Amino acid sequence: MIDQSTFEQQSLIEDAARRFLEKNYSFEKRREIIAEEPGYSTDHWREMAQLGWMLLPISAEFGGLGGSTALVLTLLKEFGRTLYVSPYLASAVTSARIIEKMAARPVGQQILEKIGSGEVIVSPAIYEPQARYDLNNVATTASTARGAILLSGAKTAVLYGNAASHLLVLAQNAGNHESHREFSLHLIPKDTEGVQLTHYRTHDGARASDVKLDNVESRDPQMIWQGEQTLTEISQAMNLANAAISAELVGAMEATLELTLDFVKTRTQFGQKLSSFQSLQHRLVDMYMRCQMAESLSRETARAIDSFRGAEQDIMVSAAKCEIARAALLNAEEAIQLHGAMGMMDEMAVGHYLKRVFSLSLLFGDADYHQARYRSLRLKAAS
Amino acid sequence: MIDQSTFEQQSLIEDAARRFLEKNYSFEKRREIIAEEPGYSTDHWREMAQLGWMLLPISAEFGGLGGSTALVLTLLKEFGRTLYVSPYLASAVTSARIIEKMAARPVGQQILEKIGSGEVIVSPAIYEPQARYDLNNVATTASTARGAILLSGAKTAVLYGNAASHLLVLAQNAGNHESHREFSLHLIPKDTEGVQLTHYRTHDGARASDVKLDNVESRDPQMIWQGEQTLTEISQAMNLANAAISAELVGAMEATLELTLDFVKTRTQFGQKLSSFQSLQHRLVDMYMRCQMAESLSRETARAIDSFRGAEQDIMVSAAKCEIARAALLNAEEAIQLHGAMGMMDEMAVGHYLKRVFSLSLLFGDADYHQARYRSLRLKAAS
Amino acid sequence: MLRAPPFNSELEDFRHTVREFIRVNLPDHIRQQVAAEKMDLPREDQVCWHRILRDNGGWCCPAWPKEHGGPGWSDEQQYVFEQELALGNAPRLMIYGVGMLGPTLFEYGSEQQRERILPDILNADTFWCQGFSEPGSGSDLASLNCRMTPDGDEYIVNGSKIWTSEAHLADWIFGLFRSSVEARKQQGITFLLIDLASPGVTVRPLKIFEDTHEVNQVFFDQVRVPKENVVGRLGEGWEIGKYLLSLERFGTAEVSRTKATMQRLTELAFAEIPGGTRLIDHVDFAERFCRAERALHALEMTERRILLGDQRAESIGTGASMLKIRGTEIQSDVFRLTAEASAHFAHIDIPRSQAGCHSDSPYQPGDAARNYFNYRKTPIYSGSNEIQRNIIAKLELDLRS
Amino acid sequence: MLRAPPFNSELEDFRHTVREFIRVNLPDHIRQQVAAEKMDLPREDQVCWHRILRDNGGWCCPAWPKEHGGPGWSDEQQYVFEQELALGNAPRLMIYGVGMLGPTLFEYGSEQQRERILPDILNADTFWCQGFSEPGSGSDLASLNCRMTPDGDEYIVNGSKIWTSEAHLADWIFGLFRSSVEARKQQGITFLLIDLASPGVTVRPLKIFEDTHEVNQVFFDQVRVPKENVVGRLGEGWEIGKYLLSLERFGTAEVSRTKATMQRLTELAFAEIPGGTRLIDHVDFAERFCRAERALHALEMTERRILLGDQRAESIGTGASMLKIRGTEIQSDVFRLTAEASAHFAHIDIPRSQAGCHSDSPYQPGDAARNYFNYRKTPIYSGSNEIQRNIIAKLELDLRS
Repeated sequence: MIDQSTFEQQSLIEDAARRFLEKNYSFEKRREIIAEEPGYSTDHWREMAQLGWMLLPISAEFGGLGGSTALVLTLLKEFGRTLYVSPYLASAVTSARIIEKMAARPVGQQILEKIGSGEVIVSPAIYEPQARYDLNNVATTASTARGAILLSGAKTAVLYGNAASHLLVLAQNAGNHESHREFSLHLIPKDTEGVQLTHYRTHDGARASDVKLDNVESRDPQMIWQGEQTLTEISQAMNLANAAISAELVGAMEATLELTLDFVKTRTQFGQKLSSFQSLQHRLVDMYMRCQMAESLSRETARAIDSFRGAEQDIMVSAAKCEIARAALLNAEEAIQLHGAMGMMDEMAVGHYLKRVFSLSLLFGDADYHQARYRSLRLKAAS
Repeated sequence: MIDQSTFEQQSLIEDAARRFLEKNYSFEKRREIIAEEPGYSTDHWREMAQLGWMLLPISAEFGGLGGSTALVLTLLKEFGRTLYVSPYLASAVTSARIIEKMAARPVGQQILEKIGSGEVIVSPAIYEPQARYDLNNVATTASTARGAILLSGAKTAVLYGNAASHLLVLAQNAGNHESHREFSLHLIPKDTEGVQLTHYRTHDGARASDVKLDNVESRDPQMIWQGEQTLTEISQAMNLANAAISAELVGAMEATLELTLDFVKTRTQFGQKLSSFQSLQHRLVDMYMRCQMAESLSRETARAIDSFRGAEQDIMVSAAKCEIARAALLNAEEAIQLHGAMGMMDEMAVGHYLKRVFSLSLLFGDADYHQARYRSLRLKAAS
Repeated sequence: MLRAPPFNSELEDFRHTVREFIRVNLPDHIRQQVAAEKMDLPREDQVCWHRILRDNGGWCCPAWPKEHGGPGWSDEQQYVFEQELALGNAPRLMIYGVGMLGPTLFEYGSEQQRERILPDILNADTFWCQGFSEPGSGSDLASLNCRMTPDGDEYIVNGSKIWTSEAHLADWIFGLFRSSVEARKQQGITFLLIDLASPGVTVRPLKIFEDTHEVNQVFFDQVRVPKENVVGRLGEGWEIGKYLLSLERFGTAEVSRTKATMQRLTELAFAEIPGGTRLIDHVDFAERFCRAERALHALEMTERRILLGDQRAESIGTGASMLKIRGTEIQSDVFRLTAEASAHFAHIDIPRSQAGCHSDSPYQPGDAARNYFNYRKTPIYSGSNEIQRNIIAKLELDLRS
Repeated sequence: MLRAPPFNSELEDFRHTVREFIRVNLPDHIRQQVAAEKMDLPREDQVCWHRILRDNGGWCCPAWPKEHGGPGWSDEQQYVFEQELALGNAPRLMIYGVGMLGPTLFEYGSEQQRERILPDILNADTFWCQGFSEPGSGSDLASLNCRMTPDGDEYIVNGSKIWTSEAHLADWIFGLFRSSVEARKQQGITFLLIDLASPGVTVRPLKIFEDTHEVNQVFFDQVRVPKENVVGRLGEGWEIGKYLLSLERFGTAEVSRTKATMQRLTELAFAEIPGGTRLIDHVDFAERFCRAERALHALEMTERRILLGDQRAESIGTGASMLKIRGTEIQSDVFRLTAEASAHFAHIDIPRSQAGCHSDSPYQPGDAARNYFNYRKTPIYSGSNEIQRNIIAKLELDLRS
């Protein structure tokens, strides 16, 4: 089923990531890092770049390592296990893949190199406040004036906008008809005039920003793509992002189960170890089985992304995201409940897993969104 | 909340029904009755008529007892507890209420009297095979020819069609436009030419029939209603029917819980009573709580039917039916699982509760149907 | 919409009076905090609202008889009153002094204790908190270990209490302490009142993973307490504690509070989104919304049956446990739904005023998710839902282990 | 649609060969019974299909080595073969003789036993059934009580076995019997083979609440069994039984059978209904359908990881328990869904041929509900799902009681 070299590569990445995180990212260390700006460790960032991790998702054609999706997900799963937060998902995974999909032009290739070296951080500015998770709902307009393209509109949930050097802005051409809409994608340096960001901390200790664009100039090489395929290509790139999130969720589920097992095996109530109560045992078994099923679906997303395009990829990614997001949330809630009052304490990791899992479950489409997307794709498939 | 006289009346009905069923309807006796045609006891039927139970749902204006809906549901709940099957729901509850809603004409009043005395059994022939639970989907046509109205079409799930003397047939006027459809309701003696019935046993031991109508004459007094309000009035009558079903389901849930509690308290495994296993205890508690919540919703349907018309009645009935149907099915499944292999034995009542609960849950709209109906009504209500 | 049945016209008039009173008299800055589901109101806001109610015929203590300054209401009136508080976004009543210690003193206190303590509760001059749980004995109260040793006219108390809500705001603590180690575990427990200003008392805040300050650990180091501060008899604490927990568990169903939360979610769900789609028009959300609505209605009607029921009502004892379980389960579901409803806005860990381009959106940044996290506590506290299931299994279903 | 990944081309060629063979050689009247989810096939139909497979290189015994007449397939080939049987609506393999006793004899049997017994299984000349459970010891096998007492060259067996599938069709029974009462409960158990034609054996059918005849109680009254019929050592039965149950539990996940059921439901869901609405266009049904599809895919991929996994695969021991639990839970869900899908038709307790006006409908009267009821058994049998959860808790999660 899985060839030996893939398996070995995965083990290597897994070991390397685990060593790195054990050394650098204890629960205490994490608290320190997220308490301060910019909400991630720039030291780690440099070290990760040196380890080549940012090159991993980028294909060899663009100077990357061209790692299989399974390898990328292996890394993300380890991040999930330790609640690791950084601009990695935004820049090295999501933006890099979007640009790769559209990098017919030199500007794309140049920026990919810099993303791969960790030199720049590019954050996708795709979603808009009125749109929920609908990629088709783009109110940001691109209009031509004075020989330049001017972008105006609002974007939300721009991950680590505080740390980004560039934004990847999706816009709709002004004056489009409903029947024929054209979209374009722009690489905008953050300090361009008319770009206004509001940064905030997110509940999981990461950072994000809201963006307002007020007649922001996108001069020729900055528009890295325009055409009918824009939304399709972005949607495929978001499949990788959602697969990555699902892998992080699976990692978080594993870790949540482990720490809950440790807790119930040491905690005593009514003169017995909590672990000896049968009703709690059965709930832990259900948590365990949800982990296993989630792991299976997560592995399938890797295969779908590397083997398919279009509907067959979309449906597998949405299947995994909606099932895993629900399972991860349920497991985190159960974990807190099994901890009892201790589960509400800030010093215990379990509550922070709930927060992280909640954030990840919403990112780039929540369970409801992917459930509806799955259903709609399913209806279109032949019976 | 509940006035004293209502409470006392309910107690009287409950006691009377319980005595009647204990005497006449042991599990063994039930098996004998449903094994033979006509699939219910005609002796019971006469006795029930003498007790006045068939007059209970009919309003005083039409010679009935005009019992409150709460009283009717009290009786049905007792039926549910013992898996009692008979044409009562079809004739005395559903058909009587439909006719009452439309009984501007003498024929309606005459037949109501006979339903109330138990002399005739009228079964509603409303649903059609292609329609699922959609009351609006009526392919049976009424066309005028040779001075009579001719009915043609097919009906399904006609309860106790084998025992019925009359069918209450819903038809759509031939040649209706989509924009303006007219419906009519006909009281057809079963032996009318062109009426063809196929009887069958249902999984819960009751009987039902499929009906084919081939140019069946409905002469003047037989058409008991025609007009725009037909579907609305039938829908209101079906609310009572669904409330009755919900009450039966609650009765079945109570009985299922009781027999499961009895079982786990006597059965030993691994040297311990089953009832001592904590994980089973907690599942039984969940069954108990579902019973309680179902009881509360069921009582609310009685209030809704007596106090409201239209959407406010519809939404409460659909809320109760979908929640109670799901809960009853889940409880019955859990009950079998807690019985272990014994739960699969024909001699144990628990499996028969599953069958009855399943049938009732589908009758006049399953949980999905009522869930969708609730949602659609909810969307129309002001926020 | 599913609507609960009206009461008789007298009670509905009463409801109207209460509703109007809240509308007119509840200060806006307090209403807003409650509408944001804030549980840790500052003491001054709690006192302010308490005294407004007190001055209106003792409404601050709805279950108290007239002789002690309460309004002397019927069960139905109290029920309607608490509903209207919740639906009107008024703060919870002061649970520890008003809801728990008061009734305990009516039942078990001495005349002298009642005279000394009740007026200060009525006037909100004294703030109380409750000391039951201890480190290592969460839901297993019988194993508690915080010791009171007689010494002349006093007891000397040593040990600590944990998960003590509002101890940082309180003047006094009531609680269960171990007065004897020889007796059966449940028998050596005594109900005692301790002045938190006594030398040797330390209150240390416990940080919960939402940043609110709600609970504390209270340490007792050679704290001297006069013997007159024992309520009931020595060793009667277990019985008093059970009585008291039964009072607390009704509050914990939080039915009306959840109705208020659901009402806010309803407004959000039906709000027009300029350029977007109403939340309620997403069928997957709509179905989960409808499901919560139905579950909440079933719960509310069950609560009425139990609290105000006819003569057929189920035993009130385990009814409290059922309301606690289902109430907190549904409450958690509604908070999760509300958090998910906010989509991107849910992530944001800052108040709306500081948010970026969202000023015209009906969604609340921040609070929805914060409340979802914070309300994970209700299925745990006040006797975890697992303990409540054990209680129902044993007392209602007669299942023995 | 979610599709499982293909194997390498060699295996996919093999799959194609199997599929073609089944399509061409499976008799229609057998295919139809299986497609209706009938589990209690008549013996003659089972024998018929078994011999067709036997004559094709011993396919009837896919896990058997070539020396004993099997095809000598790899794990992957066996997996693909069983999948294709299910998807092609072919009967289940003969679980007791082929799937259980065969492997037991390879592992524990004597040379003489193998020579005497295996050929008759291969040729379907002898039908076997399994005697584990007893009245009063359902999932608690260690407490079994059916006694074998030595008497010269024989044992005398007394007692009874219950829930014995296919005993009414079988010639022989293998099972666990108590050979000693002094030893630890698990140690006094022996694996024994008994000819059902022996004097003193009575097979009584047990009627389950669906009218199929599948299980029996088998009574032993002074039944004499030659000592050579002991498999393994005396008192080694517990170990053999555990080995045997581990074989059985893989089959019980029924993943491919459920896929076949789901495939039939899919056809129903997408079928055009003249004058009506396709089932799949009802969003509430569609969502439940999609959910089942996703759960089944997760299960299938988990099964592959466990049965055919890479070196990282989880321990196969508790994997079997997990597959049993989730497999039967999902199977039950799919059968419930299929029954509900049929709406009015679900009620009807007669075959389609006798139904009234439904001849042009894609819905099946009768069977859907009957299967839903009948398949409530899978979460119970072969070690109830509660027992399986205990196993995972203990062995996988190291939770002790």
